[in-house]
This record gives sequence, structure tokens and C-alpha cells, in this order.
Amino acid sequence: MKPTKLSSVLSTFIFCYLFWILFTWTFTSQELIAGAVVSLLVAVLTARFFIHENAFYLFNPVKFINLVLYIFIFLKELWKANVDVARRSLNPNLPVNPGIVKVPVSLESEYGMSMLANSITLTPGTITMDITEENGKHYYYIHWIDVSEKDREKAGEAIKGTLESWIRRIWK
Amino acid sequence: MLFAFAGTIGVLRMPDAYCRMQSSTNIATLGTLGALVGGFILALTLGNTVMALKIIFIAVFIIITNPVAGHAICKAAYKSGVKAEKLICDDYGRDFPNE
Amino acid sequence: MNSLIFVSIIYIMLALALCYRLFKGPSAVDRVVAADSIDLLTVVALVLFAVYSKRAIYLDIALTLAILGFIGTLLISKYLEGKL
Amino acid sequence: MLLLNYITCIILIVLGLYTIVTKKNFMKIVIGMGLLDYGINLLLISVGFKAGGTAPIFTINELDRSSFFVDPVPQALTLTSIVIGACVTALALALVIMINKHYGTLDTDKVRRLKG
Amino acid sequence: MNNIVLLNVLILIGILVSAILTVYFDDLLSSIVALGAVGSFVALEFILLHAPDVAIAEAAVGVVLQPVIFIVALRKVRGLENEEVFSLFFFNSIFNNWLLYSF
Repeated sequence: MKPTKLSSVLSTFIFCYLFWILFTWTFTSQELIAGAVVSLLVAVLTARFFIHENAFYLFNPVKFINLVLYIFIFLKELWKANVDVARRSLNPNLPVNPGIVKVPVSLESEYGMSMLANSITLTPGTITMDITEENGKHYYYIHWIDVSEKDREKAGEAIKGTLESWIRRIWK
Repeated sequence: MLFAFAGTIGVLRMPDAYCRMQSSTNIATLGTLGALVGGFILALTLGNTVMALKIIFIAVFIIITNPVAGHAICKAAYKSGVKAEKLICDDYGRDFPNE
Repeated sequence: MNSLIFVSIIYIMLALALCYRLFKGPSAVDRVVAADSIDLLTVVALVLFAVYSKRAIYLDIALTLAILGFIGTLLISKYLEGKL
Repeated sequence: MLLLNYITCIILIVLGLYTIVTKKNFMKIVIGMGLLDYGINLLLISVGFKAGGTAPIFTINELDRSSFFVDPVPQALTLTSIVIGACVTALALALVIMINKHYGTLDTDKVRRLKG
Repeated sequence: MNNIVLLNVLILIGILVSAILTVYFDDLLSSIVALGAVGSFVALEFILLHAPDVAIAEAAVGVVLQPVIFIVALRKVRGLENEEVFSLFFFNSIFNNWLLYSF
């Protein structure tokens, strides 16, 4: 167990305090002081589970603007996939051909990989099942509702689309 | 609302368990998010900012927590041996057999 | 304001339709997925009713359900996987 | 509206009692106790309901002058009852685990026969 | 006001259907999942009766805590049976192998 750094404690404290203010939304002095004490306690206790890599990474303004842009891109992908799956399930013939494919991914940061896996799961039609590591490269196992490509690289292109380059722009 | 309807129909009609999970994510994303955004706009026009903020938080937490449950239940379904009817290709079963 | 109640009635009817899958589902995984979707539809109906009655405190219940509702699914999947 | 509530509560209580009396599995008996808890809580809350009232929790400036509350006393009672119900469920499940460890079964008949 | 009555009736039907399913299932895991669905509907009914604090406690206990307790207990109970079966199987396989190798 590594000793916790001061910077990770500080960034966790800022995160928790922001959440407290957004939840209560009343600016009397009692509530602000109580929130500071509680979030400081939480930050000291849980900072070593919460931040593994460089703290203050997301305070870089370019990365933050990229994160906000990524949300809009992701909403567009979500809309397309939703229309596709809804049309499939309302069709009386039920045109599905499911399968599980193995897809290589070329991200390095932990947060980036988990964010890509969550994005893939959240779009209807694809669910990430597992992540493995084979000699330095990471692979996803993805259950896909409409397998059109059996090759790994092409399937990866068809599933991930533009999401991976955007995530690489955020997390290394 | 249309998407939640389509998702429910999909859950009722799909042939095996994995496809049913796909339709369930269809409910979870646009079926709920559409109604939540509608409630958000209505609360803003009523001039009630606390309510609008809480609706935003509900949407954010649904987005964060739903894929975690998705991974876990899909992996558990495969490990506990639920049969899928017609798989085109099955890399996971080839790499980890007998599980 | 009456249309909010109408929309939430439709969501509750969808949840009742999911109860059929809860009854029919051949394995436990289908039932778990159906129960999770029932939770989400309940959250949406709750939010709509809170906006209808203009009280901000009713939204806390929806917040609780949305944050904590996935823990049951996670634990059941751990149980099915065999390591708890 | 309230009549249907009462009918539903009574059906829930009867379902819980039916499960406790007739099922042979210990876990199923504890599940029946949970159902009975739900029925009683719903009955207590339905007694205190008045049509058109709002909740008895408020911050200042949120309510009109003409609005009135539903009865807060059954809500306080029910809040205690829910917590006690959760504790009773946990204790009953601990007893079930100990019974299973001693007798090696969950069937009520076999446990009684071993004891007799 | 009429629509709220209709909503109430639908939620009551949901409670009844889930409760009957809870009693009907023979499998314990399915029964626990149906109990969670009952808790979710009951929380919605409490909100319709204007009792938010009770509904918070009900949502935390009925949807999260009670299935968690039940599943941990089920794991304890089933774990003993599975371990016995597994140890017997393991012993048999070792015994067979020993027979094979001794010849």
C-alpha cells in the first residue's frame, strides 16, 4: 500500500466539495462549513482507492474541453445505435445474428480503458464482457447483436468508430 | 417513450438471454433519458432550479451505474452456462473453454 | 400538467409488461435483467410525479434508487459467477 | 381509491401468512415474513392519507398558505417499523444459517423429525 | 385527479402481481428477485401517498439491503451443500486416479 500523496487528497476533496454544494444548493455558512469537514474526512479516508494516476490531470483546460465535446459525440452515437436496435426489435422478422468477437484496443491509461468499455456497453447492441491482457496488448470480448465482420481489426473499426480516437485525445 | 416501448417489446420477444440484455440497455439509455430531459426542461420553465439539478444528477448516476451492472450480469450469464441459441462466432468460448 | 401523469401511467404499464418476463423467463438471468429494468422505469415514473406535484424532496427517493439500485444486480451476478 | 388500498394490503398480509403456514422451506418462510411486513406498512400509511394533502416535510417558502398535510404520526410509526423489519429479517436468516449448519437441511419436516 | 386514481390502481396491480410471483416461484433466487420488484413498487406507492421519508427508508431497505442479506444467506446455505458435493467428487477422482496408477 503506497502512502497517499497530498495532491490526490486535495483533488478528491475538491471533487467531494463540489458535489456537496451541488446537492444542497443553499449558501448559508453552517452548511458550507459542515460540507468542508465531511468532504475532508472522506478525502483523507478514500483518496487511495479513488485516484491511481496523476492527480490534477483533468484540470488542464484542453482536456476538459475535449471531455465536454466527447459527451456530444457520444450522444450522437447513442442516438444512431438506439434507432437501429429499436427498428430491429420492432421488426416482425427479428433480424438478429449475435456473436462474441475479440477486439484489440490500443489505449494505455486505466481510466481511458474503463471509459471506452462503459461507452461500448452503454450503446445498445454491444456489451463488453471481459478484458484480458496478452503479451502487452489489451483485448475486449464484446457480445455484438449483428456480426457483420469476423475479422478482428474490421470488427473493431465497426464497433468503436470514432470513440477511441476521442478518448485517446482525453486520456493519453 | 417510443424507445422504452421498443425496448420492452424487445425484452419480451428476443430469443435468448443475451439479446434480451441488449434491449434492456435500450430501455436504460434513451427510454429514461428522454423522459428525464423532458422533466428537466419543464422544471426549468417552472423556475425550480433545485429540481432541475437533481434531475441532472439522476441522469448522470444512471449513466454511470448501468454499464457496471451490464458487464457483471453478462459475464455471470456466460459463466453460469446460459445457452445462447445461434452464435455466429464465439471467441470467448474458444479462449476459455469449459467455464 | 395532466400529461405528466399520463406518461407515467404508460411507463407503469411497461413495467407491468416486464412482469410477464419476470414470470416467464427461463433462467435467473432473464429475471434479474427484468427486475433491473423495472427499477429504472420506477425511477422515471417517480421523477415525473415529483415534477407534477412540485416538491423537490420527492426527487431524493429517485436519487437513492438510481444510485443504489445496481448493487443488487452486481451481487446476484457475483453469486451466479460462484465467487462471493 | 382508499378502499382499493385496503384490499391490496389485506391480500398482501394473507399471502404472507399463506407462505409462512404452507411452505416447507425455511428461506421461503422468511420471504413470507418480508411480504407481511410490506402489507402492514402499506396499511399504516394508507390510514393516515388525506386526499389533496402534501408531505409533512418542507423548507420555508415552498408551500402555499392553503395547503395542508397528511397525518404525520403513522409515517413516524412506519419508519420505525421498516427498520425493525429489516433487523428481524437479518436475525431470522442468521437462525436459518445456524439450523442448516446443525442439521444439514432446510426442510422443516426433517428438522422436526431429527429433534423428536 | 382521475388520472392519479388510475396510476394508483396500476401500481396496486403491480404490487399484487409481483407478490403472487414471489409466492409462486419454487426457485429461491427468482423469489428473491421478485421480492426486490415488490419493494420497488411499494416505494412508488408510498410516494403516491405523500410519505417521502418512509419511501427513502423503504427504497434503501427493500430494494438494496434485503436482497443483499438474502443472497449472502443463500450463499452460506448453498455453499455448505456445494462444498460437500465437491469434496466427495474430488475424493472420488483422486481415488480413481490412485487405482489407475497403482496398476
